Amino acid sequence: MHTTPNPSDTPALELRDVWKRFGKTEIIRGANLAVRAGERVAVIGPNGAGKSTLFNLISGRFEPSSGEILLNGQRIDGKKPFQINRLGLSRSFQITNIFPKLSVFENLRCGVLWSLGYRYTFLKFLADLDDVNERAEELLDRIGLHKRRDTLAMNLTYAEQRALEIGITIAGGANVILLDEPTAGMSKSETKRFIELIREVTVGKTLLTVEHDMGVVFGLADRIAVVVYGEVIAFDTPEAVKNNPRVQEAYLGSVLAEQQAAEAAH
Amino acid sequence: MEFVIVSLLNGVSYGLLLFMLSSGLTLIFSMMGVLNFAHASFYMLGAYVAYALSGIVGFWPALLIAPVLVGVAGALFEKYSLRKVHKFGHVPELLITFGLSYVVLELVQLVWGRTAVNFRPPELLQGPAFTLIHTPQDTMAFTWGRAAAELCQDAVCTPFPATRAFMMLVAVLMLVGLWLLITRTRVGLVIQAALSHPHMVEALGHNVPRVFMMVFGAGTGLAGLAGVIGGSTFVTEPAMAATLGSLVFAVVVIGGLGSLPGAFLASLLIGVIQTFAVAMDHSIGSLLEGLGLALSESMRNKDFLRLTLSQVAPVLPYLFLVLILIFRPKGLLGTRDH
Amino acid sequence: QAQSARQAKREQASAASNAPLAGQTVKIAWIDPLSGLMAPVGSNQVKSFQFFAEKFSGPNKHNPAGVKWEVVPFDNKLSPAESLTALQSAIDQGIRYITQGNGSSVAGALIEAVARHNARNPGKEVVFLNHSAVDPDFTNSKCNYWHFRFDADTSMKMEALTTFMKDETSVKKVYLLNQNYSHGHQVAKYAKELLASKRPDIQVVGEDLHPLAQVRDFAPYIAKIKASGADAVITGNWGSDLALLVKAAVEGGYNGKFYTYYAGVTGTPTALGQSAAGKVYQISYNHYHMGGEYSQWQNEFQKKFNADFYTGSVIHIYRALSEAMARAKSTDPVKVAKELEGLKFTSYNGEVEMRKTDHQLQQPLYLSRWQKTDNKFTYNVENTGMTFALVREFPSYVSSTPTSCAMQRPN
Amino acid sequence: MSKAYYQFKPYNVGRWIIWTLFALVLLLAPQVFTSNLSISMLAQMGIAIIACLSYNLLLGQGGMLSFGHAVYSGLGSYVAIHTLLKVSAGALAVPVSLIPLIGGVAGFFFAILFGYVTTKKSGTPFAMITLGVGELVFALSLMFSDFFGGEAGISANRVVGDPVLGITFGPAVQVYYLIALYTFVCVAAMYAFTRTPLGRILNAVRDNPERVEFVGYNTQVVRYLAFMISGFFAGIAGGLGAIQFEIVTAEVVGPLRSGAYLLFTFLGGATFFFGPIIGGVLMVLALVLLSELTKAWLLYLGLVFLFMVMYAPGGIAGLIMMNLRVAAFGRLRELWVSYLALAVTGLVALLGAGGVIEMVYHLQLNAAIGPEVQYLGATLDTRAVESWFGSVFVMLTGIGLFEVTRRRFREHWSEIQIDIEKEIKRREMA
Amino acid sequence: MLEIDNLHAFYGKSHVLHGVHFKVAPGEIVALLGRNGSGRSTTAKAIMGLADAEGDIRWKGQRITGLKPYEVAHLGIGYVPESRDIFPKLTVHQNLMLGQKRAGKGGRWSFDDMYAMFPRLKERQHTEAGVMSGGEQQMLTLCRTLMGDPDLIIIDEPTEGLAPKIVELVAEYLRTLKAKGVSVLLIEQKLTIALQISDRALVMGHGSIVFDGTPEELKANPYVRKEWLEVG
Ligand SMILES: Nc1ncnc2c1ncn2[C@@H]1O[C@H](COP(=O)(O)OP(=O)(O)OP(=O)(O)O)[C@@H](O)[C@H]1O
Ligand SMILES: Nc1ncnc2c1ncn2[C@@H]1O[C@H](COP(=O)(O)OP(=O)(O)OP(=O)(O)O)[C@@H](O)[C@H]1O
Ligand SMILES: CC(C)C[C@H](N)C(=O)O
Ligand SMILES: [Mg+2]
Ligand SMILES: [Mg+2]
Repeated sequence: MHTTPNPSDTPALELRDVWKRFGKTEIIRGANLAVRAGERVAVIGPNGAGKSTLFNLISGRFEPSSGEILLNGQRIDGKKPFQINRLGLSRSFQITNIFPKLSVFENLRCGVLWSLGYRYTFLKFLADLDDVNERAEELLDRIGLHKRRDTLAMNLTYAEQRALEIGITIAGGANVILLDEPTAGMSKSETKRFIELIREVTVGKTLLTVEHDMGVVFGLADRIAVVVYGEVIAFDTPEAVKNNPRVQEAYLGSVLAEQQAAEAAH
Repeated sequence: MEFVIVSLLNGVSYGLLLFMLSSGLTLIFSMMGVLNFAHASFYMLGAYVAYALSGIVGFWPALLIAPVLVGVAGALFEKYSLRKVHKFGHVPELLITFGLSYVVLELVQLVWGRTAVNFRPPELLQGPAFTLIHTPQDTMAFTWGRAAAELCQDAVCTPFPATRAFMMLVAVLMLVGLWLLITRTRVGLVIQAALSHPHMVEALGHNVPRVFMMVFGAGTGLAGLAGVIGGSTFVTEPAMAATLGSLVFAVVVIGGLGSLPGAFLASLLIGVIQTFAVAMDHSIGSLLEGLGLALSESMRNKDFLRLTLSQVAPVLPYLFLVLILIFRPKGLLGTRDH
Repeated sequence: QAQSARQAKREQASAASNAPLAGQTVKIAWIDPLSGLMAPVGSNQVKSFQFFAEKFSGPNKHNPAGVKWEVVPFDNKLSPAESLTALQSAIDQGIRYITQGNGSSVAGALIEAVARHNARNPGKEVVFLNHSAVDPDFTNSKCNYWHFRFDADTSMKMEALTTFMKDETSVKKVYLLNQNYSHGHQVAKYAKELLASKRPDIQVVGEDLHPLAQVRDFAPYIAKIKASGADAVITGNWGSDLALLVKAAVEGGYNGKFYTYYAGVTGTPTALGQSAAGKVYQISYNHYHMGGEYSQWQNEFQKKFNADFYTGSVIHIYRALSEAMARAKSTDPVKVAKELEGLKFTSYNGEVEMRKTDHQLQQPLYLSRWQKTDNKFTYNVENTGMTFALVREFPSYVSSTPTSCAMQRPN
Repeated sequence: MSKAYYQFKPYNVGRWIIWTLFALVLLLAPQVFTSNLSISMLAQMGIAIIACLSYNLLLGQGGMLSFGHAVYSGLGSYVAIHTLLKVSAGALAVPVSLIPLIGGVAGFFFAILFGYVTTKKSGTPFAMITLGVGELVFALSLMFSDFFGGEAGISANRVVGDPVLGITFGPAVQVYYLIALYTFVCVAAMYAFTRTPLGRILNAVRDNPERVEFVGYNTQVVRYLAFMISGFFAGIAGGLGAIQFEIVTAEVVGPLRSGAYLLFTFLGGATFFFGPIIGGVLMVLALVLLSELTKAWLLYLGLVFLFMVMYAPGGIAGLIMMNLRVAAFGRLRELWVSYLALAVTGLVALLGAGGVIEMVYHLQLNAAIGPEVQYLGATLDTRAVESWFGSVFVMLTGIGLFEVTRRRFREHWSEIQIDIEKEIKRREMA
Repeated sequence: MLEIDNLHAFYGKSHVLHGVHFKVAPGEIVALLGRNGSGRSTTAKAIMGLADAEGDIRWKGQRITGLKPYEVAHLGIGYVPESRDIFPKLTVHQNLMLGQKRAGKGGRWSFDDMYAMFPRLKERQHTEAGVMSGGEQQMLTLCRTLMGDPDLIIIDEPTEGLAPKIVELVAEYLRTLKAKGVSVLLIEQKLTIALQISDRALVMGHGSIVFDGTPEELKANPYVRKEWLEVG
C-alpha cells in the first residue's frame, strides 16, 4: 500500500524480546531491534544463526514463541502472512519462490493486485485494469525483464528468477521490505547491477536484507545488525560493526572478508 | 458374553484384513509418494491367480506363488508405465493407476468370467479354529476345533472360523516383517530421499529406479497376499476390488498417510467399530425419544430420524475420514501434514 | 426319435399355415446391465433371450404369430439415466418393444420414460415388457398401461412364502435382513404384514438393513442374528450380499433357515456350496425341475452356455407377445398392448393370465430348497453337485395379491 | 507509460471468430445429427462440457484434485428435479428454462457448505477429504430416500406450465437448444472468469500457495471462492441433467461420476481452458456410444487412458497446442506424411488388436450364440484359426510398422522442436 | 584421471555445451570459472550422467558417457550440486548415511571426521535436514558426498551462502581433500578463493572452454578476466 514513511519517531519495524523455539531448541533467543523508517539495514551472522528465521517471524511465516513484533507501532506478531503484507510489509525468499507456470508479467501482476484494491474480484477483467497493468509494465522495466515479459517464470535463468523474486516483492508497494540473500548465486557484475536495482526500488522505503557478501553489505547498508545464536549482538554503522571484535570473531573471520570487501569496492 | 467375544474377534480379524491391504498401500505411498488407486485391483488379482494356481498346485503353494506373481506384475507395471509418468508429477501417477484399475478389472473378467469363482480355503482351514461353548449352566467353555455335536445340543456353540484365525496370523506376521524391513534396512531411507531429489540419490550411487520397482512390487505383492486370503475367506469376484478399494483409502488416510503403525491402528479401529456398530439399533429418533422427547408419527417416519447406527455402519469409515481430516489432518499417527 | 421329429415337423407345418405374421421380424431391445455389479445376471439373461429368440423364431407352436424374433442388447450399466439413453437409441432404431428387469430402479425410470414418450410421440408407441423387476408399486400405485410384468412381484412371493411358513411350526422367531433399497424395504414390509396375519405367534426378533453391495463381512450380522435367537432369516438379498451372508452363517455356526428370493441367481449357488445344504430356500415362479420341454431347454441351454437358465419369464414374454400379435394380426405395439391385457395363455407352468387391471402376470409359485442332487432332483446347478429341490407348489390363486391400480388407458 | 500491454488487440479478431464458430456449432449440430439419440447425445455433451469445465476450475486452474465433484452437480440435479416436481404440483411458479439456475444455486450452496471444510486443506488432504465427502454423500443418498428417492431416484415431467412461444420442452430438440444456450453462456462465463483478478490469483495459488500469502491474499479464501464458483456451474450442469433425463438417481452424486469428470477432464487436457470441452464431448462418446458399439468398451477406455497419461499428459488439448506451435513456425506441413503414416499404421494395429479383443470377449460372453462375431462389417469366426491368425497378424504388422514410423516421427519431431527453440532464442536476442 | 573431449550437452531441445574439453589429473584441484549461465553446472551434470551428453568423457581410461548417475558414482566420482538437494525429511545423520554407497562400509571418511569438520552438523545431528539454515545445508551436502569416498569430487558453488568464516574453512578442507589424494573439480564464483586454492583454472564461456592455465596465468591475463569473468 502507498503509505509514506512514518514521519514520527515510531520505528518502522521493532522487535521486542522475541523468542522462537522449535521443540526444545531455542533458535531466536530474545532478539531486540528497532529499525527507523527509511533506513537500510543489513542483517549478517553465521550460518544457522537465525537470520532467515527472524525474517520468517517478522513476515508471519512463523509465530514467535514469545515477544512482540511491531510494524509502524502496530503489533503484528501472531498475524497471518497476508495480513502482515496488507499492513505494508513484503519479503523475498532465500530459495526462489515465484509462480513457475505463470508468465513474468502475470507474476508481477499477481504481486500488484491486492495493493491496488482488487482483492478477490471476479467481476472485472484483468485487461481492463489499467492501473494494475501500468504498474506491472513499469516493474517489468525496472527489474530489466521486459524482453522476457511473456516467458513462463520457470523458463527464466536463475538470475532472472532472482530478479523476478525481487520484482514480486516490491510490486505491492510495501514500505517495509525484507530481502533474504537477494544476490546469492549471482556473478560479480550481476550482483553489482542488482544492488543498484535494490537501491533504486527501495528509495524512501525501509529495507532489511540478509547478506553474506560483505561487499554488498558495506555498499548498501546504513546500519548493520549482527545476529549470532539467535541474538542481535550488535546493531550499528558498518564501520563500527567491522571493527567490533565480537563480530570479527563470530562471523567475519580474518583476511578473506577484508579481501572480499576490498574487491567489491573496485 | 460370547457375542462380545465373537464380535471382537470378528472385528479384529476383519481389521487385520484391511491392514494387509493398507500396509502395501502405505508402503508404496510412504516410499514413493504414489497413491496407488489400483491397489485393490492387485488384491483381486492375487485372489484370482491363487484360485487358478490352487487348482494346479494346491492352496499352500498358491499362497506363496500368487503374491510373487502379482508382485512381479506390479513391478513390471512400475517399470513400463508408472515410471514414465513419474516426471509429470503426482496427478498423472494417480491417474495412471486409476486407468490400470479399469484394465485389470476387464482382464480378470475376460479370463475368469464375470461371476464369482469357487475359491475355497484348503481342508485344513475349513471349519472352526475353536469353539466357544455357552453351557446351559451359564458358564463359558472353550475347545479347539469343532465342539462335539452332543455338547452343542443344549449349549450354545459359537465356532470361530479357521480362515479368520489364519488371516489374523498372516497379518501379524506381515506387520512384523514390514516393520523389520523398514526400520532395519537402508532401502527405506533411499526411497524417502528419492522422493525429494531422485537425481541426487542416484548421484550418490543408489540405483533408484530399481529400488522403486522393487518397492512397488513388494507393495502390490502384499496386496496379492491379502487377496489370496481375503478371496478364499470371503468371495473371489470382479466386484471385490471396487468394494474394498475406497475403504482401504479411508483406512490409510485415517491412520495417517504413510504411517504403518497408523494404518495398523486405523484398520483395527475400523474393523472393530464397524462390527460393533452393526449391533447397535439406535437411531437419532430413538435417542431423542430416550431423552424424553415425544415424536409425532410423521416425524418418526422421517428417514433421517429412523436411520440406525447399524445401517450406517458400513459408511462410518468415510465419516471418520472426513472428521479426521478436519480435526487432525495428519491422521491418527501420521507424522507429516502432507 | 424319428417319430417325434416328424411330429414336430408336422406341428410346425400346421403352425405355419395359420401364422398370420410369418416373415416379419420383431426386434426387442434388451436394456439391462452387461457391466458392473449385475453384469453376471445380465449376461445370463441376455443369453436366455437370445437362446429363445432363436428357438421360437418363425412359425412354431410357441409362436402362433410366426414372427422372427431379434434381440438387440443395450448395456445400461444398471443406471436409470443410461437406460433412458439406451431407450432413445432403441427407439431411433425403430424398435417398439423393450424388455428389462434387473433393478426395479431402472424399471421405474423406464416405465415413466416410456409413458412420456408414448404421450409425446403418438404413432411411435413403445411397450415395456418387464421380465424381473419386482417392485409391487409398478402394478399398484405406479401402474401404467404400457408396462407388463411377467415375474411375480414381491408381495406375491411373500404371500406364498408365508403360506408355507404357516405350516412350519418349528419356526418361532424370524429375523429380517435386507439390502437398504426399495426391494429390501418391501421384502421386510410384506414379511412383517403377512406374518402378522398368518402366523401371529411368530416373533420378528430383529430387522436390519445394510447398504447394497457394500458389506464384505457378514460375520457381525450373523453374530447379531444368533444373539437374537432367530431360527429363520427372511432376506431379499441377491448376488454377493446373499452368498456372503449364507457363507458367514455356515462358518459362524448359525443353524437357522434362510428364506430367500434370489438364491438361484448366477454365482450365488457356487458361493453357497455344499455346507449350506438344507438351509436355504428360494421362492420363485419356476424351479429347476419343471419337466417337459422346459427341462429340455434348460439342459440344452446348460450345454450350450455352460450356465443355468433361470429367468423363466423370458419364455412367458415370447409366448405372450406372439399370442397377442397373432390375435391382433399385427406387430403394432398399440394393438398388441390391447391384446396383451387380460391375455390368458399356456406356458411351462400351466395356464397363466396377464391380469387386465394391473398388467401383473398371475402364475403359480414354487418353493424349493438347496440340497444335494438325488434321483428325483437331478439338475446340477452351476456344476456344484447341488440343486434346488421342489418343496411346495402354490397355485396362482394362492399367491395372487390384490391391486390398487387404477389403470389409465389411452383412448 | 504507453499502452503496450494491450497485447490482445490483434488476437481479438481471432477470439471473435472462435466464439462465433462455437455458437454456430452449437446451433447447427442438431441439423446435422438429427436422430433422437444424437440429439440426446448432443445435449448430454453440452452438460458434460459445463461439468468438466467447472471441474477444471478446480483441477486445472486451482490445482485442486477433487474426487467428489459429482456431489455438486448431483445435488444440483436433485434440487432441480424437486423444483420441477413442485412446479408441476403447482406449488411454485418457475419457468422450466430457469430451473437449471436453481440447480446452480443449489450447487453453490452445497459448495459453500462442504467447501468450508474441504478448502481448508490443499494437495493430498484436499483430494482425500473430497473423496470422503463424495463417498459419504453417495452412501447417505441411498439411505435418505425421502429426498433422494432411493435407488429408483426421483422422476418428473419437464412439460409443465404454459408454453412460452410454443416451447414446451417436450421435444428433445427444444431441450437441446436450452442446454446449448446454457452451455454457451457458461463456457463464456467460465472463460471470462479465468481473466479476472480472482481467476489469476487462483492460478497463482495452484503454482505456489505459499508465495500468494506474501502478496496479500488468503489462499484459503481464494480456494473457497473458486470452489463455490465451480460448485455453481456444476450445479447448473446438474440442473440441465435433471431436465434432460427427467429423472435423477443416486449415481449422479456417486464416485463413478466424480471419477468420470476427473478422467475426461484430464483426457481433454486440464492445462488449457478448452481441454475440458473436448473432455466433455469424449465423455459422452465413450460412455454412450462406445459402450453400445462394443462390450469391451471399459477395456478400451482403460487402455486409452493409460496410454494418454503416459504419452500425452497434456491431454488432447496439449497435443493440439503442440501442433499449433509447430504450425505457427510453419513446420507442420512437413509432418503431414508422418502423420498419415502414423495414422494408417496405427489404424492397422488397432484393427488387428480390436479383432482379437472382440473375439476374446465374444468367447467369454457369448460363445454359445455362435462362433461368429460381427466386426466392422466383417465376420470373424472365433473357431477358425484363420480369424485368429489373421487378426494377430494384422495387429503385429500394424504394431511393427507403427513402431518404425513412430521412431522416425519422433526424430523428426524433436528436430523440429530443436529448431523452434533456436528460433525462439534468436527472436529473443533480436 | 578425468578426460573430457568434445563434450556436447542438451537440455531437452536446447544445446548448452558446445565441445568442451579439459583434463583433471589425480590429486589436482581444478577451478572451473565463468559467468552465470556459461554452462559450468551443465558440465558437472553431464559428467554425472544427469544431463543428455554426447562426446567423450573418460574416467581412469574408461568411457563413461551415457552411464547412469549411480554407475558413475560407483566408479568413484562424487558430486555436490549447486542446488544442495539435501533430503529434507531425513535427519542430518541419515543424510550422511545415504552418502555411503553401501551400509557401514568405511572409506577414507567416517561420520566423526565429518562432525569434526563442521561441529555445527554434530549439534544438529538428529534434526530434519529440511529445516536447517541455508549454510548448514551447504555443509551437509559436502559431507554427504565425501561419505561416498570418491576419488574425484565435483563441487558446484560450495561457498554460496556461507558466512565468510566458513568459506575459509571450506577452502581449507578442499586442501585437506587434496592432501588425502582426492581430486577436486571446483566450480566457483568467488575468484579470490578459487584462485587461492586451485592448481589450475579453466574459464568457460558460451558452452566451451576459453581459457586453461594456472591461476597465475589467469591473473596475468586481463583480457580473459574482463571478457569472460567480468572482473577488472
Ligand atoms: N533445466 C534446464 N533446462 C533448460 N535450460 C537450462 C536448464 N538448466 C540450465 N539451462 C541453461 O543452460 C545454460 C547453462 O546453464 P548452467 O547452469 O550450466 O550455467 P552455470 O555456468 O552453472 O551458471 P550459474 O552460475 O547460473 O550456475 C544456461 O543458459 C541456462 O539457462
Ligand atoms: N522449523 C524448524 N524446526 C527446527 N529447527 C529449525 C526450523 N527452522 C529453522 N531451524 C533451525 O534454526 C536455525 C537458524 O536457521 P536460519 O535459517 O534462520 O539460519 P540463517 O541465519 O538464515 O542461516 P543461513 O545464513 O545459513 O541461511 C538453524 O539451525 C535451523 O536448523
Ligand atoms: C434380478 C434381481 C436380482 C433384482 C431385483 N429383481 C430388483 O428388483 O432389484
Ligand atoms: Mg538463511
Ligand atoms: Mg551453475
